[in-house]
Amino acid sequence: MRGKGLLKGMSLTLKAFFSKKGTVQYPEAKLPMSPRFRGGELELDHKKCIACGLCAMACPNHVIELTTAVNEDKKKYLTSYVYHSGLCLYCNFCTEACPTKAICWDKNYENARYFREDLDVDCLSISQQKSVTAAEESFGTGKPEMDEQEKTRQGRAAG
Amino acid sequence: MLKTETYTLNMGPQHPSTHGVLQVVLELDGEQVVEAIPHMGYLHRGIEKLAESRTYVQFIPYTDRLDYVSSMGNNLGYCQTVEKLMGIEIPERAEYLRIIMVELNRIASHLIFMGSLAIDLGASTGMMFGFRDRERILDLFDMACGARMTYSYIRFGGVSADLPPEFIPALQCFLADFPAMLEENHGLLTGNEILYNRLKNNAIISGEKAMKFGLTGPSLRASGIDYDLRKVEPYGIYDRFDFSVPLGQTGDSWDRYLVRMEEMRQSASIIAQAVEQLPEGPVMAKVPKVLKPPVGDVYHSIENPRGELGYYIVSDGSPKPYRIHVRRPSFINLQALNETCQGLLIADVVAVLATLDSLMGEVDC
Amino acid sequence: MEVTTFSEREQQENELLQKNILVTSIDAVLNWARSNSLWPLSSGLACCAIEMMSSAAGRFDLSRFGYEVFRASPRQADLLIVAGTLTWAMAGPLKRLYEQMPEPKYVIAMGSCANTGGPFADSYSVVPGVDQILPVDVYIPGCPPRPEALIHGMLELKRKIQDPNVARKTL
Amino acid sequence: MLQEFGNVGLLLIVALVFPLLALGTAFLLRPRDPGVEKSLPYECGVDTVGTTWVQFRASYFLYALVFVAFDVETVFLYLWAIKFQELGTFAFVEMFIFLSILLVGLGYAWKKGALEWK
Amino acid sequence: MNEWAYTAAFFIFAAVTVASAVGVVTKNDLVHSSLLLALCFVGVSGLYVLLQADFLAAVQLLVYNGAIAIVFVLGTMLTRRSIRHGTNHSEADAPSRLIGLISGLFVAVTLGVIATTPWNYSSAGAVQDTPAVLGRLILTDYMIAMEVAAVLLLAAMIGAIVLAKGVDEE
Amino acid sequence: MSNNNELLAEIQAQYSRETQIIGEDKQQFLLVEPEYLLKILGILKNYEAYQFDMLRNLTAVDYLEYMEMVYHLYSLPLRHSITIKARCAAENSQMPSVTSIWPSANFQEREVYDLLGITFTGHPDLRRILMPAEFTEHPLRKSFKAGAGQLPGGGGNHSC
Amino acid sequence: MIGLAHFLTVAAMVFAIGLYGLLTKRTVVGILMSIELMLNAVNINLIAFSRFITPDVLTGQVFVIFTIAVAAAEVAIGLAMVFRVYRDRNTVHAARLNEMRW
Amino acid sequence: MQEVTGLYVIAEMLRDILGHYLPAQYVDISMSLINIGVIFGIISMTAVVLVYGERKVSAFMQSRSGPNRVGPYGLLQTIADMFKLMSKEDIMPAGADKWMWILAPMILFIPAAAAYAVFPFDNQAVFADLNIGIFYFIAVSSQAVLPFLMAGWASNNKYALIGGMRTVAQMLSYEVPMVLSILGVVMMVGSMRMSDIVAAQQNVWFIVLQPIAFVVYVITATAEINRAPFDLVEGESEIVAGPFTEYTGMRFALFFLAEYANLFAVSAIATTLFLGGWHGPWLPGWVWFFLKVAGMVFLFMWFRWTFPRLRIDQLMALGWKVLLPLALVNVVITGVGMYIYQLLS
Ligand code: SF4
Ligand code: SF4
Ligand code: SF4
Repeated sequence: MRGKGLLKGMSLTLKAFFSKKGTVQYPEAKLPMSPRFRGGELELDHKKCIACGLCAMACPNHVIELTTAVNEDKKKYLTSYVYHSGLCLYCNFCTEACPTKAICWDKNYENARYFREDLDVDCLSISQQKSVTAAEESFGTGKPEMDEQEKTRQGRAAG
Repeated sequence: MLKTETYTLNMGPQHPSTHGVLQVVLELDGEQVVEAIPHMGYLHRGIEKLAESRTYVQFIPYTDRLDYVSSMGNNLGYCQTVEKLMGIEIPERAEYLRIIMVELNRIASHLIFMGSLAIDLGASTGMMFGFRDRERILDLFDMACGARMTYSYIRFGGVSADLPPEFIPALQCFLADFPAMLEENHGLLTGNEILYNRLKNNAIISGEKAMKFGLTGPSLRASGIDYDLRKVEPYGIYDRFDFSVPLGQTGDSWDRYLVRMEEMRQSASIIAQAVEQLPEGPVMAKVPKVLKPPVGDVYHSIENPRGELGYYIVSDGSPKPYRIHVRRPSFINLQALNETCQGLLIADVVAVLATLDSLMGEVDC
Repeated sequence: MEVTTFSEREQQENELLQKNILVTSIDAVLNWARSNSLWPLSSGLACCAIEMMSSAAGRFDLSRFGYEVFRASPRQADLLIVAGTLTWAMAGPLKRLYEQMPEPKYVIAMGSCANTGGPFADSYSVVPGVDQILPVDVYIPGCPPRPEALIHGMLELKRKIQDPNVARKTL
Repeated sequence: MLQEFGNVGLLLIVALVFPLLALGTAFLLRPRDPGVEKSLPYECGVDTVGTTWVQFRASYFLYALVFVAFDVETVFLYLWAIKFQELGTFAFVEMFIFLSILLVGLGYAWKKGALEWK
Repeated sequence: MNEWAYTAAFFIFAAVTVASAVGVVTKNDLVHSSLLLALCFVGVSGLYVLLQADFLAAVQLLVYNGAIAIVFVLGTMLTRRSIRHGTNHSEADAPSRLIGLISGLFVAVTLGVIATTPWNYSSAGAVQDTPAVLGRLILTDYMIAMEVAAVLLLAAMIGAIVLAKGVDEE
Repeated sequence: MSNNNELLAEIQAQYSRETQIIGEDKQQFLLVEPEYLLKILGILKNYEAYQFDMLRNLTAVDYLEYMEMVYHLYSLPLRHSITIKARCAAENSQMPSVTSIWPSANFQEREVYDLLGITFTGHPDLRRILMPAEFTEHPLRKSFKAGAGQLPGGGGNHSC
Repeated sequence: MIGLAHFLTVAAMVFAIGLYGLLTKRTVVGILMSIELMLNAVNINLIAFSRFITPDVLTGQVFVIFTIAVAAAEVAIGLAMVFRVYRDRNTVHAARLNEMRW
Repeated sequence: MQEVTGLYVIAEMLRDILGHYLPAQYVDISMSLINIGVIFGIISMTAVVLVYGERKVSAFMQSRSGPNRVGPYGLLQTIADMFKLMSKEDIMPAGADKWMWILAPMILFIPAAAAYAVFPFDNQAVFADLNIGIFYFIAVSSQAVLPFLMAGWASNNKYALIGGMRTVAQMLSYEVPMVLSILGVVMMVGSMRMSDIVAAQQNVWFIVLQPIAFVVYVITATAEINRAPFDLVEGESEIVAGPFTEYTGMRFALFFLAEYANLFAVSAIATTLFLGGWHGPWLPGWVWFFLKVAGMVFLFMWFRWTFPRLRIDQLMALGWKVLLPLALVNVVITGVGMYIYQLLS
């Protein structure tokens, strides 16, 4: 019969009307990111990094800019490590290439910025800052708490 | 009838129904199409040129961005081509994982097709249903490789990482739900008389014409020509699976729609078989860190959701490809647009565009 | 190319507004209205557009914020989401679309391509960042950004509309 | 009767004023920033080709012609409808003649293809 | 009060009617002319209401504005080429001035006649339920006329179709 | 593969004047002289034994000294494939168009013309397809070196 | 007090305007419009007379209904002719139609 | 109980109160001004409520949650949209036919609002209970075609023009079957007065006696107000936004407002003609009326969010070749049925 399909469709939409909605109420409720999630920002652990530059080499798009220097012990160390998030393909090649797993993805995808310059992230200073605060916290003499956002902002400004 | 002036109407580059930045210059007589000339290039990103300054591995993420709704297929085609060039054998498990991923991606891609067809014909709920179901697949991908659209999952010699343990149960859950989802979509769209009347006997592309336009993929098969690379030149391990290739009869828009809807079901069955047979083992072959394929050139193609995706790679022995050419099915399929649309109404152009299912990322490369 | 940045524009307006309390409170209402009713232009350029559509679809549902009214005509749109790779060929049309939108209008650059040219930054045909041709209000990194990231970007834009000061460089 | 139409008239006046008020408010609130490119007709971001006042095909017109005839006939039908019960058989038969004339017209238009969209 | 409103309404509608009628014949653009024609019909319909012919007022709106005016607008849009101005010229030469003069004279003479004729007004009140009365009239006294009108409309429709469409069978 | 090589050998034997086989064992192609290209391809399409009714892929490569056209053919009825190559000069490159044999070559030849600058004689509608019409260069040529993000050739402001 | 004379005056004016248009217009559509104006003037007269002279009979209104029917028929035919003529002028009879004050 | 809550009673009370303060001749006019105020209140409210409702309905049907951030449950969403539209810049496209372009949205609004005059919201609560009631509605609603055509023509935009032309074709074609489907009801009542029509449904709703007419009416009404599946006029994927393509801000909002006012109007007419108007047990009449209207509105929304769009030729074929004969058949059946009924009784 003609029109049966129309009624079928209407019954389906009506069913959907009354069924439970699958919407994630985003800003309040967040989906858990999968462990392999890549899409946030590169997080560098400067203590682990051996400044080998493999990450920058693996990157298809020159996203990672790092400069190194050699210290007294003839060991290379990072002098700057800038991650241009605006250029990144989020392909994961850099983290795969890193021999010491010094870089990984943070799980925060809320990275909207107001300025283009802010897209360049100075991972090194963020990392250093973090270890400083961590150290201070462990001594229990932490400065008034800086919220996470503020921290990253400072890191960016430094970049 | 009164001879009226024809006039030119631009559809695109920004137009809700051109699926991106395609510009179709319509020559219209009233609402009837006299000529529909596609103008491309609004998304020409020069990927083929960029390839020449990337290493072989570094090019993988770029293939993601060609046909961006079926990136797995693009990865697969490229990696298989390079593997063919270098003669790399890949582990069993990786082969299976590749099949699972590619077929999942085929379903996701066809869901987008369904959704965009629906919204082009004014049924936005169809699109929402399509996207809703697609999310399930994207979650699986997210789980496996951490990205929703640009996976770079398939690599030379295998896949980038083995599945996380929770993947297979989630996949099985999806496979169990999928028939019901598909049924719902069929109920909303396929049974709908309006949709049927819009598509049936509309924009007929006969088999002969389809060959003339160089169509491949579902659009070709809707015209009744049995050309599915998974069957005729089984790459990977497709010969181990039992599936049928849906064919259309008349080659009208309705057939193009149905063929894709049916392909989803077939893909689901392939995945189910693959999951069943999935062996244990490594997922990556031993591949040198710096890839230097031997001098030579190779062409290899796979069946992507939109048709035959081919890679032609010329190597000069250096770590960077000398030239990569991608045979993009969407691009070649677009040749059918003009002739098919002639004599139809504006509303049909939208339907033809949707059922040819060209994707601008791939067309313009 | 002359590009007045958002902040400059806003600054001038603000100075004018400070003179009159009534006007400011009207303005507050209007800003509230604008920020809660961002109708995007339905123009997608590439891959990111698919994620843009995903964010309008059931799971992430832009409509919760009232942002789902994708208008096909720039005349009724408030927000241009540049979702995808902007090529030089498309730059002209996109610029015109932006021009054709009525004031006040906003631009979100979604994804690496729109931010800086992204993967194709060194290609011969790609505009290295939308800010080369349009004033961008919010940049959303990602390739493509997750739908939540887009929503977050739009909420950031909302914040910026309601209080332009948040988008001033504090140096 | 006039009283009621007077009310309707008042309503119409308000209906005329309402959009004016709305537009007036909008006039006070809205920003202005005219530009040449801004006022170009929209055609998906590119230039319009040719004139926008194009000549259309006849199909639209034929429907309108058929419509005119039908529209007038409905006037008669309504007059008939309200008196139909009172006037009995005579009106009944009469109207069937009228309706059949209408149907002949429809049938002719149908056969001639005036109802085909081309 | 009511009297006053009635007078005001009359002058408004009369002004609308006459002014738009003038517009119809003086406008240069056919599309504008036909739109003004529609406005004129609205004015006339208002006059009908004042004359207590409510059903006719609605008919006027429905048929003239809803159909005839649209056919005019559509017709002008469909047939004329894209030149927007000068599609509805009147000849601005001596004869046309003469015609204008004659028309003016016509009005003057009519006015004189109207003013001097002793009208014998009926004092009966206007019919309240016009549709019912009209319905009875056309179904009894004017039955033949109605059927003839139906045939006429049929003929017009057929004629219109043949004229506008039949040509492609040649 | 071996099957393929036999086919190549067979064709080459038949048309030894017009064609030659190049490449290693595993990668053998039929190189056709440009002036005989249409003839050979026509034969490949129409002859009972070949029936290459499908032009899978068509592209070109810039080898600096010469340009090489590559045709990947496939036969639906016989399910076999073959690769044909043809070479022309790097400057003022010209090739006969195969659109008369496979109409589906239309866009692909336009693409090659656009990106590599090979002119196809006999092509019905040889216009740029991906790059704007005002563009003067051919990006996929090895000699093309564009500044990043800048479209040379005045392409920046084109509309339509 | 608005009386019959007022309505008749309006009708006369509209009629005169229609007459002027009829005689001066050069396009067929313009002429048709003028005719419509005149018909409307007549209708006003009919109803006005009916209202003021025989308010209880409504014969005038019945006539108006028929006038409207006739007007509709006339417009349909007239515009169809215009259409036809326009087509023909586009192809063959341009010169002759110019004479016809098209 | 019904006596106390009926709108008529409220109106009488108001009238009494006014009578204390005003001379007699002003009472009437101030009452009608109050009524007008109420009607415009309803129009603006319907726009606000219906837009919100539409967004919620669409969201729910697409398994989303819909607006829920702006104000409680997102109720202020439409208000925000309205303010925003008010404060948008106004752009007139170059080469537009200025006056036509400006007037089109305003003119469109008038018939939309004027139709509200004859809705019987409750027992004796009709703003103007004209004896040509339903015919007045038909006449007024037929005026909506011209503004669309004007907007399309004046915009100097091809999408708009195509949209305008489509409107004409569509609205004209569906007007005839709509009018004929209403005819069946008028035949049964023998009057066009709205209150008579409602009164005649005291015992049995006309949807029972006139099912064909109801179906035809619903379909044609959907087409008349340009809603999916008949939204070819604004078919976004084809012609962008049809006649509104070039309209910004408040002008666009007026189109929007008229659209939703019309949606309410056709639902109210359906309620009056087929669903027994304000008749209903327990609740006050006007509550029933609004409930039924809401039901009809939901039906129209339901259509919109389920069906794909028709193509123009199919649309015309459906109107002329299916609905029109169907409506005529309905008239004949009604006539014969009533005739037989009369003979029998
Ligand atoms: S994710 Fe890819 S593009 Fe981004 S920094 Fe790492 S390697 Fe480079
Ligand atoms: S690869 Fe790892 S260790 Fe080496 S420089 Fe990069 S981050 Fe540091
Ligand atoms: S940013 Fe990435 S995902 Fe987005 S358009 Fe560019 S390449 Fe595609």
